Amino acid sequence: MKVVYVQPERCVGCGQCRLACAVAHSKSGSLVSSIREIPRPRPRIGVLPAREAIAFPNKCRHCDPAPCVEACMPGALFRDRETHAVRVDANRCIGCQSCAMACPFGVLRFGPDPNAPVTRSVALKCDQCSSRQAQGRLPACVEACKTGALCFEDIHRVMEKRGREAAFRATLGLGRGQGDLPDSLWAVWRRMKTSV
Amino acid sequence: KEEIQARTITEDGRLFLQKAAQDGLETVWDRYQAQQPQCGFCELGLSCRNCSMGPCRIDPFGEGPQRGVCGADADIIVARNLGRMIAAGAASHSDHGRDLVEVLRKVGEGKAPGYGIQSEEKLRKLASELGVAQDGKSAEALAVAVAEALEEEFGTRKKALAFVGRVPEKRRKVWEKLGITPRGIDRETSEMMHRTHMGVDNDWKSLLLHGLRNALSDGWGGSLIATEVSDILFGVPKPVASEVNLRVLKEDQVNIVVHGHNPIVSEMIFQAAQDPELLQLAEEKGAQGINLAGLCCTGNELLMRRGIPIAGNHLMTELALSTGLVDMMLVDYQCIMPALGEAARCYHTRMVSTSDKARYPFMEHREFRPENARQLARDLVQEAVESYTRRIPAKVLSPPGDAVKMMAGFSVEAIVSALGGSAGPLIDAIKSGAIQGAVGVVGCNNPKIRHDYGHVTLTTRLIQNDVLVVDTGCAAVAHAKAGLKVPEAAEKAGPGLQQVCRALGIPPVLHMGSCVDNVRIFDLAAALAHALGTDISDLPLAAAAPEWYSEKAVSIACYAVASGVYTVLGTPPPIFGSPNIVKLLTEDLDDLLGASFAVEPDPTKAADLILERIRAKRAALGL
Amino acid sequence: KEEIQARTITEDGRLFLQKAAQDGLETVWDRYQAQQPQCGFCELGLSCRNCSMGPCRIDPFGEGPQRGVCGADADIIVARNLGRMIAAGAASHSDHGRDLVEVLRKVGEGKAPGYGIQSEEKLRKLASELGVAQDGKSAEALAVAVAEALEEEFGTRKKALAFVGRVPEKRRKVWEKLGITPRGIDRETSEMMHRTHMGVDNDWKSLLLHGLRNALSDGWGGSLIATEVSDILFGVPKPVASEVNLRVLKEDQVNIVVHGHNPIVSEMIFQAAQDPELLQLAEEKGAQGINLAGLCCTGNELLMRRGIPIAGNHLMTELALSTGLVDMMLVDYQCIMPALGEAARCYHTRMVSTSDKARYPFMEHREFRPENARQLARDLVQEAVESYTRRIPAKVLSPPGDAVKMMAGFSVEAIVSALGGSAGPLIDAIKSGAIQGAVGVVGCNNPKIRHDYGHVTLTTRLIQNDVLVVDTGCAAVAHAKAGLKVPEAAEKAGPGLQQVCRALGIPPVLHMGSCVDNVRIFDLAAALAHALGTDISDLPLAAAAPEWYSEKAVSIACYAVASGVYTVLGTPPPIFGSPNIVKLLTEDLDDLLGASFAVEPDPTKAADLILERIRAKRAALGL
Ligand code: SF4
Ligand code: SF4
Ligand code: FES
Ligand code: FES
Ligand SMILES: [Fe+2]
Ligand SMILES: [Fe+2]
Repeated sequence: MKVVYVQPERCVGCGQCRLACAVAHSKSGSLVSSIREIPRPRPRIGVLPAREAIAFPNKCRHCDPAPCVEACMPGALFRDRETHAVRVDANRCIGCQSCAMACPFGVLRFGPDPNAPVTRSVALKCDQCSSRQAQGRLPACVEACKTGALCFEDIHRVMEKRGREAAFRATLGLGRGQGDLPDSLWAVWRRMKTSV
Repeated sequence: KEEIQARTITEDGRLFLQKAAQDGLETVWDRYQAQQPQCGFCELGLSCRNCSMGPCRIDPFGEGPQRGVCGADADIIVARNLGRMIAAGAASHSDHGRDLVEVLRKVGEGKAPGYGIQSEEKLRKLASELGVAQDGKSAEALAVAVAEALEEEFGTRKKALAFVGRVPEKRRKVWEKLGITPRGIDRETSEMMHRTHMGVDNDWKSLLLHGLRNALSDGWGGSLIATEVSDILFGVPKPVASEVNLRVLKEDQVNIVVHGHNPIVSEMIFQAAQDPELLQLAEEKGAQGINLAGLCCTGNELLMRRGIPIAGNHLMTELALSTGLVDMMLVDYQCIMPALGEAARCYHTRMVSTSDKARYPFMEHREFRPENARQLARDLVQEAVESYTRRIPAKVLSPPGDAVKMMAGFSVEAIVSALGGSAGPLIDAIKSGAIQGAVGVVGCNNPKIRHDYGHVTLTTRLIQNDVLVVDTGCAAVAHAKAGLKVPEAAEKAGPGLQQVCRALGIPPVLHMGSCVDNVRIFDLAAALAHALGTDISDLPLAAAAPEWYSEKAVSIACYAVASGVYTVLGTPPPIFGSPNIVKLLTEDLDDLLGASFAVEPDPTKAADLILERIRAKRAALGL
Repeated sequence: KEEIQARTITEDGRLFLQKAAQDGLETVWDRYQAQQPQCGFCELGLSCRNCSMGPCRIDPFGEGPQRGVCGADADIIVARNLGRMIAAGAASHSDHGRDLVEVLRKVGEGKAPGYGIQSEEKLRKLASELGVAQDGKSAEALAVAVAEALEEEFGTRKKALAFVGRVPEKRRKVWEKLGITPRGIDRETSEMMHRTHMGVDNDWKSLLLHGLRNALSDGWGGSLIATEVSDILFGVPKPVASEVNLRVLKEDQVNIVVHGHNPIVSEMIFQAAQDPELLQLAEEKGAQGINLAGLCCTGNELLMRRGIPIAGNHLMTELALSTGLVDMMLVDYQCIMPALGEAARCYHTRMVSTSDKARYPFMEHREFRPENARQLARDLVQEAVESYTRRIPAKVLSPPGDAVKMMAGFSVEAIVSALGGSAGPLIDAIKSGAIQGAVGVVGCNNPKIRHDYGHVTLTTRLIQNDVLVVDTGCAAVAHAKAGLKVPEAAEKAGPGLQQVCRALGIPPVLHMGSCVDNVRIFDLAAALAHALGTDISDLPLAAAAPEWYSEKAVSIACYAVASGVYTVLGTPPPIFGSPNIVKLLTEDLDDLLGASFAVEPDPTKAADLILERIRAKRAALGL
C-alpha cells in the first residue's frame, strides 16, 4: 500500500504543496480559476514551523485504526477500500467536530467543500487525492514537492531506503578517524537560521 | 510520439525532437516537464524576495498570510514584481541600443574597421530630428554628433525623450496627464528598481503607471535607437526573398549559425563568410560553400537586410544543434538558453560567445569589439571551416525536403515604397474595408504553448478576416515556416486583403524585423494616426504575443498598450494573484489610455477578441 | 512576555510591543511569524522568475530538477538573483542622489525657495574635483555647473566615474584588471538588469563581477553624490549632542516624526517647525512647543546636521505610532513599511507621503517639489499642530524615564578637525596599537535577528578590544540607544581606545550619518590609504551589517568588499543554494580584491572574525 511519506528534514517550507492541494480540491482544477471560486478551496495539508528551522508538512496520516473514524458517530468518516485513505462522506457529516477532537495530528478543518453534494460546512481532510489516484496520478502535494519531502511510496520501500541511509550515516565517520558529519553548506545554512 | 505531436506543430521540430531523444539530448520541453507543477505563488505573482526580512508569499486562498513581513499585500507584491519584469525588459533593449550607439560613434571616429555608414540618408534624417547641426559635416563627423545626442537620451537631464516628438499630439497629452512621459532611458529603469525597493512606492497604481513610463522609455527610446542606428550602420531593409526552417542547414556546406539579437557581430560574420580566401579554404576542405543561417533575432536582422536564411525560432535552438550539421554557432545576447553549450557537446559544434556582457557554460569566449570585429570574424569563420571537417557522421541527420520560401525586409520605408511612395493607399484600403485593420503578431515561443501553434492559428484567422498582419521576432519565423510569408499566401487571406496583396505583390503577413524592430510598427501606427489627424488608439489596430516568454516581451506589451494599441497575451503574466491589477490592466486602462490588455491562451479566441476590437474601432471611426 | 523579550533588547521596544498587542496593532514581528516557514527555495536563492517559461526552482537536495526550463543551474540562478538585489540597492541610492542634484540645480537657478547653499566651500571643492571652471562664478552659477557635471555621472558617456579619482591608485588597478571600474551610475544598473535577462550572462562569475561594478557605481557614484550634495545644501555635519529612543516624543508638545531617507523634505520641515507663528499657534492649542523627531535615515540626516532627536530605528517605526503621541508622521522613501498607514489608523496620527515616487496605503499624499517645498512644509506643520488637539487620551502611553543622550555629526571633516586638523594622530594611534583598527558597523534591523542585539553585542565587543567603531543608519541608532555614543562610553572601551577617546572628548562609536553616508567611511579609508601610500585592503579595517534587511545593504556590502574592506553579514543572503558562489564570496574574493565576505549571525563570533582579520592586517603591515 502506498502512503504519502513525509521527510521533514527535506522540507524547505515553500508551501507549494498547499497550493497544489487546494487546486486539486477546487471545482475548476486550475490555479488561476480556483483562487476566485466561492467557496474558496482549502488545502488539507499544513506546512508548519517546527524546531531547528525545519518546516513540518502536517497532514492526515490515515491512521489504522483511525481515532477520527472511531469518534465519528454519524459514520461520515470511512476508509476508502481502493486507496485505504480515510475519507469524508459529506452527506453524512453533521459538523460535530468529534473527529477533530480525536485527531492527534490536528489536521481536520471545517467548511464548505466545493466538490461535495452539500453546501453546508463539513469536515475537510486529506483524501490522499483518491480521484487523482484513480487517474493514475500522484497525490497533488507529492507532485508539487520538488525536494522529496513528500513522497508517495510503499511504506516498506521507504523504510528500506531510510534504513540504508541511516546505515550509511552511522558509518560515515568510521575509518576516517572522526565521528562528525561533514559540515556541509546545507548544515551551515540551517545553523544560520537557528542560532540567533 | 503523441507527446512530440503535442509539443510543436512544425514538421522539422517533430523530426528533431525524435532525434534529440535518440541522442539523449535534453530539451527545453523536458526541463519544462521536470519543473511541473511550477510554484503557484510565483506564477500568480504573489511571492516577494525584495528584501531579506522575506521571502514572503501571500496565500491566494485567503487562509494563510495576506501580507508580507513589511506589510505589502497582494496588490503591492504583484505590482512590484511586474514592475521589475518591465525594468529588465526595457533595460535589455536599451543596453542593446547603447551598444549600437557606441559603434556609431566609433565609426565616426574611424575606429571600427569593417563597419560603415550604409544609410547616410537615415543618419541625416535622424540628425535633423535630434536638432544636430549638419552644416556641411561629413557623414563621419555627423555620426559622432548624432551618437552624442543619442547618448543624451540615456541620461538624466531631459524632460522628455527626443523621439516622443514622433508620437501624435493627442497621445502625448495622455502621457502628460498620467505623468508617464519617458524622460531618460536608463533613468526610468533605475527609478523602477528604486520604487520597488522595500518601503518606497507602495501604491500599486502608481507602480504600474511608472511601469508604463519605463516601457515607453524602451519603445520610444532604447529599442527605437537600436533600430534606427542599425539601419544607419547596416542599411534600411528592403523586400528580400529567403528561406526558413532547419532545412536551410546544408549537408555539403560549412554551416555557421548566428543566434542572439545584436547585428554588430552577425554583420561582420556575414562579411567574412563572403571572403574569397575563406570560400577557397572551404572548398579545399571539401565543402560546397559557407552557409550562414540565423536563429531568433540576430537571424531576423540578417534576414531583413541580407536575405540570410533562418533556421528556426526560440524553441528550435537546441534542435538546430541536434541536426549535427552546425559547424559553429555564434551567440551574442538575449534568449540564448544556457543549456546550449552543454547540448552542443553531443555534437562537433563549436560554440562561441562574443559579447563582453554575456558568457555561457561550455562556450568559448571570443570577445567582439568595434576595433577587432572584422579580424575576429574572419578568424572565426576560418575556424568554422576547420570545424566542418570534424562532423560526426553518425550524429548527422539531414532534414529531408526543401526549406520553406519566404519574403522579409518590410521596413516602414519599404512598405511605403511598396505602396507607391505614400501611406495613402493603405489608408484607403482600410477606409474601404478591403483591409479591416492591422495587427502586430509578435513575441517568442514558450513551452507552455504548443510550439508555433499560437502564432500560426491566430495569424491565419486574422488574415482570413481581411486583417493585415505585421510581425517580428520569433512570431515572424513561425509564420514564415507556416508558409504565410510569400506573395502566394494571399490566397489564404480574405477577399479584400487578398486583392490588396495581389495588387502590390506582397504577402499578407509582413516581416518587419527583430524584437527591437517592433518600433517600426509603432512608427507606422504613429504615421497613420498623424495622417488621419487622430490618436493611435482610434485606429483599427491591435497587437498579440501568443507565445511570449521573456521580460522584454512584457516591456513591449506595456509600451504597446501605453501607445494606444490593444494587446492580447497568450501566456498568462504573473498578475492573477491580484484581482485589482487584473481589472486595471484588462479593463480600466481602456479609459485611461484607449487601450488595454487581454490574456487569452487559445489563439482562436484571441483572434475573435481582436476582430471584435477592430470592428469597434472601425465603427467609432464611422467606417 | 518571553516572546517579547526575545524580540528586542530595548526597553522602549518591549514596553511598546506590549502596548501594541493591547491596541490590537499587528507588528512586523507578527507578520514575520505568520510567514514562517519562509520559502526555502527563495531563501537559498534557488528560485527564478526571470521569464515566463518559469517560474523554476532547483532542488537543493539534488533529486528534483537541477536546472530551470532555460537550462540555468543553481549557480546561474543564485548569481542572477543576487545581481538583481544589487541593482535594486544601487538604483535606490542613486535615484536619491539624483533628486538632490535636481535641487542643487534648482537652487542655482533660483527656483527652490527655502533651499540654499550652506557649504560653499564644499561646492567649490567638488567643482574643482569635477574640473568645473570656477572663474569668478557666483555660488549659484557654480551650483548649476556642478549639477550638470554630476548629471553626467548618471549617464553613459564616461569611461569611469569622476569619483573613482578618490580611490587609491592600487585599488583602481585592481578594478581595471577585473574590468569592474564603474562607468555610469544608471548604466551599470541597466546593464545588470540586461545581463540577468534570460539568455544573456550565464556565467555566474562574470555576473557577480558586474554586480561588484554595479555596487561600485553606488558607492563611488550615487551614494557619494547624495552625501556630497546634501552637505552642500544643508551643511557639513559637525559634532552635535542629542537624544534617542521613544522618550524623545513629548506628551506636552506637538510631535512631528520624519521617516525615510532624503533630507530634502525633512530639512524644510525642520525650518517650518521653528517658525514663530507656528510656535505661537502650537501654544494657543495648549502645546509647549513643536517637537521634531526622526526615524531611520532621514532622522539621521537631521540628527547629524541639526541635532534633532531620533525616536528609533527600522523595527521601531510601528512602535513609535503605538505611543499615540505622534501627531503627524511625514515619510519620503525607502524602508517605510507599507503597514504604517494602516497602523496609524489605530491612533490620531496623520500620515503624509511627500515624494512623487512613493505612495503608501492609508496615507495622504502631499507632494514636495523644490518650488513648493517651503510653503508646503509650513502648511503641514500647521496641520500637525491641529492634529495635536485630536490625540486620543486612552490610546496615549508616555514612555517613563528619560531619553538616552548621544553625540552625532562625525563627518570626515569633523573627525579630522577633532583630531586637530589632520588624520595624523589617528594613524599614529593605529600604529602604536592604542587603536587596533576601525570597523564600520552599519545596516538595518531585521526580525530574523533579535532587535538591536546584533549591533550592540558586536560593537561592544569591538570597542572592548580597542577597535574604533564608526556607524551609520539603523545600526547607529541602536548603538545610541545602548548608550555607546557619549564621550563617557569611553569607559566601555579597551584601555587604548579609552585613552584616545578621553584625550579627544569623543565617544568610542562615531556616528557618521545615514546609509548613503557610508561613503564617508570609505572616503576616510581612502584618505588613510593615501596617507600610508597603500591600498585600502591593507589597512586594519572591516565592516559589518549584523542585522541588515534591505537590497541597499547588499549593494553597500558589495561596494565595501570591492573597495577592499572585509565585510561580515549577520543575516544570511540568499546565496546558500550555490556552494560555488558561497566559496567565491567568502574565500576566493580575497585573492582578487584583498577582501571578502563572511556570514555570521552570532555577533560574538562575528566580532571574533573581525578581530582576527584586523590582527592579520596589522601583522602584514608589520604593526
Ligand atoms: S519587501 Fe516585504 S513582502 Fe517583499 S520580501 Fe521584504 S518583507 Fe517580504
Ligand atoms: S530564466 Fe530560466 S530559470 Fe528563470 S524562470 Fe526562466 S526558464 Fe526558469
Ligand atoms: S484521522 Fe488520521 S490523523 Fe486524524
Ligand atoms: S519558489 Fe519560493 S515562493 Fe515560489
Ligand atoms: Fe528577440
Ligand atoms: Fe537607511
